[in-house]
Amino acid sequence: MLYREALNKALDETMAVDDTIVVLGEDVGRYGGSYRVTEGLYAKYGEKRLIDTPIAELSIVGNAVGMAIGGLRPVAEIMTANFALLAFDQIINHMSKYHYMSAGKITLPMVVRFPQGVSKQLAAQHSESYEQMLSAVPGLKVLAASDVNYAYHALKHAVMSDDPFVFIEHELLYNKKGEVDLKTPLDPFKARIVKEGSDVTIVSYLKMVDDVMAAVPKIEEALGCSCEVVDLCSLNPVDYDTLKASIEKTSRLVMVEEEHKTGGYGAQIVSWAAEKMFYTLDAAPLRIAGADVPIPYNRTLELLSIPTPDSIAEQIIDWGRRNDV
Amino acid sequence: MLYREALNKALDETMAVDDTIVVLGEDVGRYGGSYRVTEGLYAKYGEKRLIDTPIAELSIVGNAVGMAIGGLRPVAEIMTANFALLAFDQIINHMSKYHYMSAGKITLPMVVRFPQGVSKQLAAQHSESYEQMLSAVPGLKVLAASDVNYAYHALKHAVMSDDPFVFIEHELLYNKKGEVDLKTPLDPFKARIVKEGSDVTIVSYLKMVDDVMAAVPKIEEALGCSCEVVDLCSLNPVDYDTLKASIEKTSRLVMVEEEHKTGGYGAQIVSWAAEKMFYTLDAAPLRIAGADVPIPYNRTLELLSIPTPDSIAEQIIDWGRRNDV
Amino acid sequence: MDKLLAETLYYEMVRGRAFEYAAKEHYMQGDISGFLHLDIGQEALSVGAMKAFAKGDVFSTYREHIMALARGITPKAVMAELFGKEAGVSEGKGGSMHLFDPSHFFYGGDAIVGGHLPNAVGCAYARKFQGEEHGVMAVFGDGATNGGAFFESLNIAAAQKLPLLFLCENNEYAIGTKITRVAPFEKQAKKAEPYMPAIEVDGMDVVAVYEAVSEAQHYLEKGHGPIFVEAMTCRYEGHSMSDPNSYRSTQEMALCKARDPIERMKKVLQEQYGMDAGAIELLETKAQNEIDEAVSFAAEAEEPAPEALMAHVFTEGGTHALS
Amino acid sequence: MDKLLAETLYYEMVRGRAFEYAAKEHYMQGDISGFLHLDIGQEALSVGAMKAFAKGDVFSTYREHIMALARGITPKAVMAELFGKEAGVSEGKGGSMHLFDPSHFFYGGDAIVGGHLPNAVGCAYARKFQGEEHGVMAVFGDGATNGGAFFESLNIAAAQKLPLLFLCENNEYAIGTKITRVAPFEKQAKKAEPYMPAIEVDGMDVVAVYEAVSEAQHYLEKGHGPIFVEAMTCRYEGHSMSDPNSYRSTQEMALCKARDPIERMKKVLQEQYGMDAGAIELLETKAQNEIDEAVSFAAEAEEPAPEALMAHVFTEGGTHALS
Ligand SMILES: Cc1ncc(C[n+]2csc(CCOP(=O)(O)OP(=O)(O)O)c2C)c(N)n1
Ligand SMILES: Cc1ncc(C[n+]2csc(CCOP(=O)(O)OP(=O)(O)O)c2C)c(N)n1
Ligand SMILES: [Mg+2]
Ligand SMILES: [Mg+2]
Repeated sequence: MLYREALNKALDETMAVDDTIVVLGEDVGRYGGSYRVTEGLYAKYGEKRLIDTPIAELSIVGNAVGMAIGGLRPVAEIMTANFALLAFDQIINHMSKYHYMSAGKITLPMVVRFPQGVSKQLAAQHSESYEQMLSAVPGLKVLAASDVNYAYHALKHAVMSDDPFVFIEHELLYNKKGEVDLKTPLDPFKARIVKEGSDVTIVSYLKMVDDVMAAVPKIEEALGCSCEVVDLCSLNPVDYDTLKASIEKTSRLVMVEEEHKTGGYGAQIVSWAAEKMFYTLDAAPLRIAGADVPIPYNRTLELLSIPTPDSIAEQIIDWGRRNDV
Repeated sequence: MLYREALNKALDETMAVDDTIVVLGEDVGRYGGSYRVTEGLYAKYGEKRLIDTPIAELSIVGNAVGMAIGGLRPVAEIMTANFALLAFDQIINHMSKYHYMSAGKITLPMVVRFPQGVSKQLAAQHSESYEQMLSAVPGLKVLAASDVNYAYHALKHAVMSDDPFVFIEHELLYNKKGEVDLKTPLDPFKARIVKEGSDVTIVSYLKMVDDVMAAVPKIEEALGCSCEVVDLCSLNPVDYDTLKASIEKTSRLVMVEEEHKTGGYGAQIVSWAAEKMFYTLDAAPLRIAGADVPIPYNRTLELLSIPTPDSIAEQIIDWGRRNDV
Repeated sequence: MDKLLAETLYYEMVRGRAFEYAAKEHYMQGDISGFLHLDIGQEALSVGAMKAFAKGDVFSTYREHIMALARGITPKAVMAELFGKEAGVSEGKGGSMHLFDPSHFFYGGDAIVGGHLPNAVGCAYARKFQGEEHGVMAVFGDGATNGGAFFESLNIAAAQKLPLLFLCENNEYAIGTKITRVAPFEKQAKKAEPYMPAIEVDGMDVVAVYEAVSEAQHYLEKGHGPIFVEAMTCRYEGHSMSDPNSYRSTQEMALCKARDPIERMKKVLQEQYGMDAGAIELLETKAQNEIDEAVSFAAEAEEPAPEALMAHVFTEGGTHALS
Repeated sequence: MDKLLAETLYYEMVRGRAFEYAAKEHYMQGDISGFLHLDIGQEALSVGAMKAFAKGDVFSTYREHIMALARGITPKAVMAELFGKEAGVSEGKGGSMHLFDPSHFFYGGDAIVGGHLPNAVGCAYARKFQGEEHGVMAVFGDGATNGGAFFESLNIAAAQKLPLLFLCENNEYAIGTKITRVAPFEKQAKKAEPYMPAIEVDGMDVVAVYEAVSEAQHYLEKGHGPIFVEAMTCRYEGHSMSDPNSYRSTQEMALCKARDPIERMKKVLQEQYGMDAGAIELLETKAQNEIDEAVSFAAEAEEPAPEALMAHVFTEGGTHALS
């Protein structure tokens, strides 16, 4: 099954059993979604439940908040992360705060989903990542789906939860293949050990997990070490227990993310480790992230602006050599 | 002079010599600004240069971008940080990117100013801090004014610069008193050593600088140590040289910020230190920040949600005892 | 309008004003803090609209105390909220600007100008979806009619024919900025013209407001889509307790107060419903007593426990079981 | 309209279409990537508007290649940009969606739907401030007329009487969503009614567009404030290269193509200006040659150096000296 099909299946299965679930967004209905995540659902559930909205992101999220207040369970799609900026007032001032400000009287069972990240030459206004901003907002749960099985289970959880979720996808993952394990329940807030290892903990999420995995053989060979690769999965709350256990085993931490390095999400993880695991760490942690520039259109420059399997391997090998890994 | 008067003076002096400088925002003109920062300027420069806008933050920043394209030097005021969320599309997708996307053909000499932070019982939709989000955006320079002299010089610099600036003020600082030193030039990108010390580097910015200073005597007495207090001043770019020199001297780092801890700005500083100064640090760094909750109205809860001089002292003393400071 | 209703409208206005004066007093005494926006002068609008729209859902702004009361939330629960107490309608977490009570179909209490309008649109969608006919009312000021959220809401409500009443409280000012300085005309209903019908009403006349909003609700119930009501009104105080109100002349204020909604309705009670001064005074005393009790209650009520800080960030458990 | 102008309009349309077909071809060959939005079918609008508004500033969208050309930016500079080359108008950093050239008063090239409208308003403010009379034109699609940025811009431009021409390219679709499904009416000029006069024009007729935009610019020059022009048009291709265009029937497409702006203008040249087939063909060949040269140029041009990555985040120095 493809990643986008897993997302589709999660929506379909939840919508089938709970008819208060509605999906709204630009081209999510008749068109089937610009990345085809909602394909087929319009035919099945009709236009009352698959709502094609105008290009008005503030309203997409704002309406979803109101629908949730009114007793529905909305799933809002924003076509691309950059456009979510138009809805930041609704996401941050409303969606994340109404439950708290009303002392629990208002409950917002809702999800805002969007793809983000550098795809291929979509340039600065279509290539960004905002998990660092949204994970810093109390009152939101933020999940990032790096693989097919997680995408299915985590989206289902988010849709079924009574809390407001931000569900982050990546433009380059929609056609990723994988299995969905229907039998094994999955806790969406638990980090995933993608590969076990004993010498270095490499933490990542979303698309970078694959890039890290692609880099690992080279790293292990060059450094003669064994890498443990952890996919955070839930960006807020963070499964610090799993991170702690891994770092206790390896004593070394590398954080890899696609975002611009300054102020990027990984700073939170590295600073947590510095604060809480300082005496366990045997080496300075390493943060690999995107350059502090808007994403350029030209392909060569674009690839220079974000981590790639090659640059990840190179930086970790260099760091490993300098830090006796 | 009061902090707000220093800001006023900076605007007044630059406007007097460059008549392409315009100020726009809600109630900035006739009313004189809701925190009186623009008081008197309307009478002096008229309604063409002191523009009272409708309540439309997206347009306030978006219009400023267009004014800058058209050859003016706009200074946009957003009444409170939370409302800036409505302008995040313009700040991030436009203001920060046009210079880069146009390969330098478009230049945006502009400033967006706003007060932020917890004041007194303004509740969740009027009490937040967004430096962590905005400092993570390449293409923006982000300054945070903690004192009167800096406020004056830094705002003047920002207004005179050809780059886009975010200039952050704090609601509780407007009536702070201080001297403006007109003779000594000030580099707004240089961190300020507020107090020299030898054993612990306490890094902070904006209003927390004062709270840290209020806590220091208690800390020094309890731990028998000497604290160096650094005010970052420029949140992006960061003056890492000054931080490095201080940490090399003290070997210990404490970061204090008002924002929610998860994903807060200070994570960037602590993670930088972990990455670059790991072998210099003698103790696990400490991050003191706000609770991960929307800001509650009730005063007791509100004060529990952010660092205070007492809680800063308490946490640093506790940390110091556990870490042999 | 029957006498009971007329009396109720009067009573609610008087009680509302008494509430506001009490809040003002206790703000000055330091019992209440933050931004306090008083509704004095605008009682006809708040009361008339709420009473007429009793069956539907309401989304409002930070200037909502009197609406919350007229909606049925007790003065005790509202005053305790202003005092930041646990017995407050939002348990002291929201304060003056964030009164919420779904049991009275009252959803704020939003302090982002225009921010609640998309929420009201979404709720109207939900009501239409559920076949619920009473619809939703969104209350907002003239200042909100310049923001993107307002316009998007007009357009979406019209495109989807949602049962949504847009109630514009046009008091001509957004803090210190007169509406005509930032919008090209005085009456903001003009902005709704392309999308829906509008009713204009004197916002200082509680009977007129009641009737206009009732008429608008009937329109919603017929399923024709949204409707706009604009009421010209006037706030007597500054924008909030921190606004010196220096941008309006004494003359302007006097003209405004000459239209006082309470005095006007008092006359109606006397002249049209034959109530004597004693009967009216009885109502006034009752209202004042209710507010006095609310203040005592609020003053004596408990502070929230420190543990309240971490409560309500999320729901307990948080996961909804699929049937 | 004199013959030279008529010929120019025809030439620009033909050259524009040739450019778009070349871009399409090279997208399929992998020389161009990202989102590529073709303007085929809409040439009359892009060319007519740009030629008529030659003296003012223009803010446009991601579907702007032909506008950039009609504005005077060379096909080489535009094609090289699409190829991501250093010789591109944005040095390969912007790509198809971000063509900027202040020396031609052309500012994008914005890929946030409606995002450039507040920028155009600000620029119009600057022009009025400077006493510059030609004004500013903002070009946007029907889809942009549902977003907050659009409405705020109408209101502000009207309140401040700014010299701003709102040019709505109504091709009836925003990607796959027909405008009438998300707005309550078909013609979006209706949204501007409360704020400014509007001119409706056939967007498939280059002469009509030219005349309407000229008339609108004269209006701006008189200082009356903003004006709205709506042109009904039709794009022949999918929204971008990744859109299969499956939401429009063959019949709908045929009706649309029957109004082809180039064929129509060819007829005008022949019938009204007496040009013969040979002369017209000469223009066409010249246009095609220009595009072929642009492609060769773009293909052979240099990639930006890796150092370009870090350039232009900020200005050099960045500080403006006060006089
Ligand atoms: C988005 C946003 N911008 C600015 C403010 C600050 N502010 C609070 S109330 C107000 C004026 C609102 O005027 P209006 O809508 O007419 O309502 P009124 O206060 O007159 O009832 C402003 C500017 C805000 N709360 N939200
Ligand atoms: C704010 C925002 N939301 C969504 C998109 C994705 N998107 C790009 S173009 C488009 C359709 C725009 O339609 P219209 O304005 O009619 O212009 P057209 O493409 O028809 O020329 C959409 C939804 C975007 N770029 N920006
Ligand atoms: Mg008002
Ligand atoms: Mg369109």
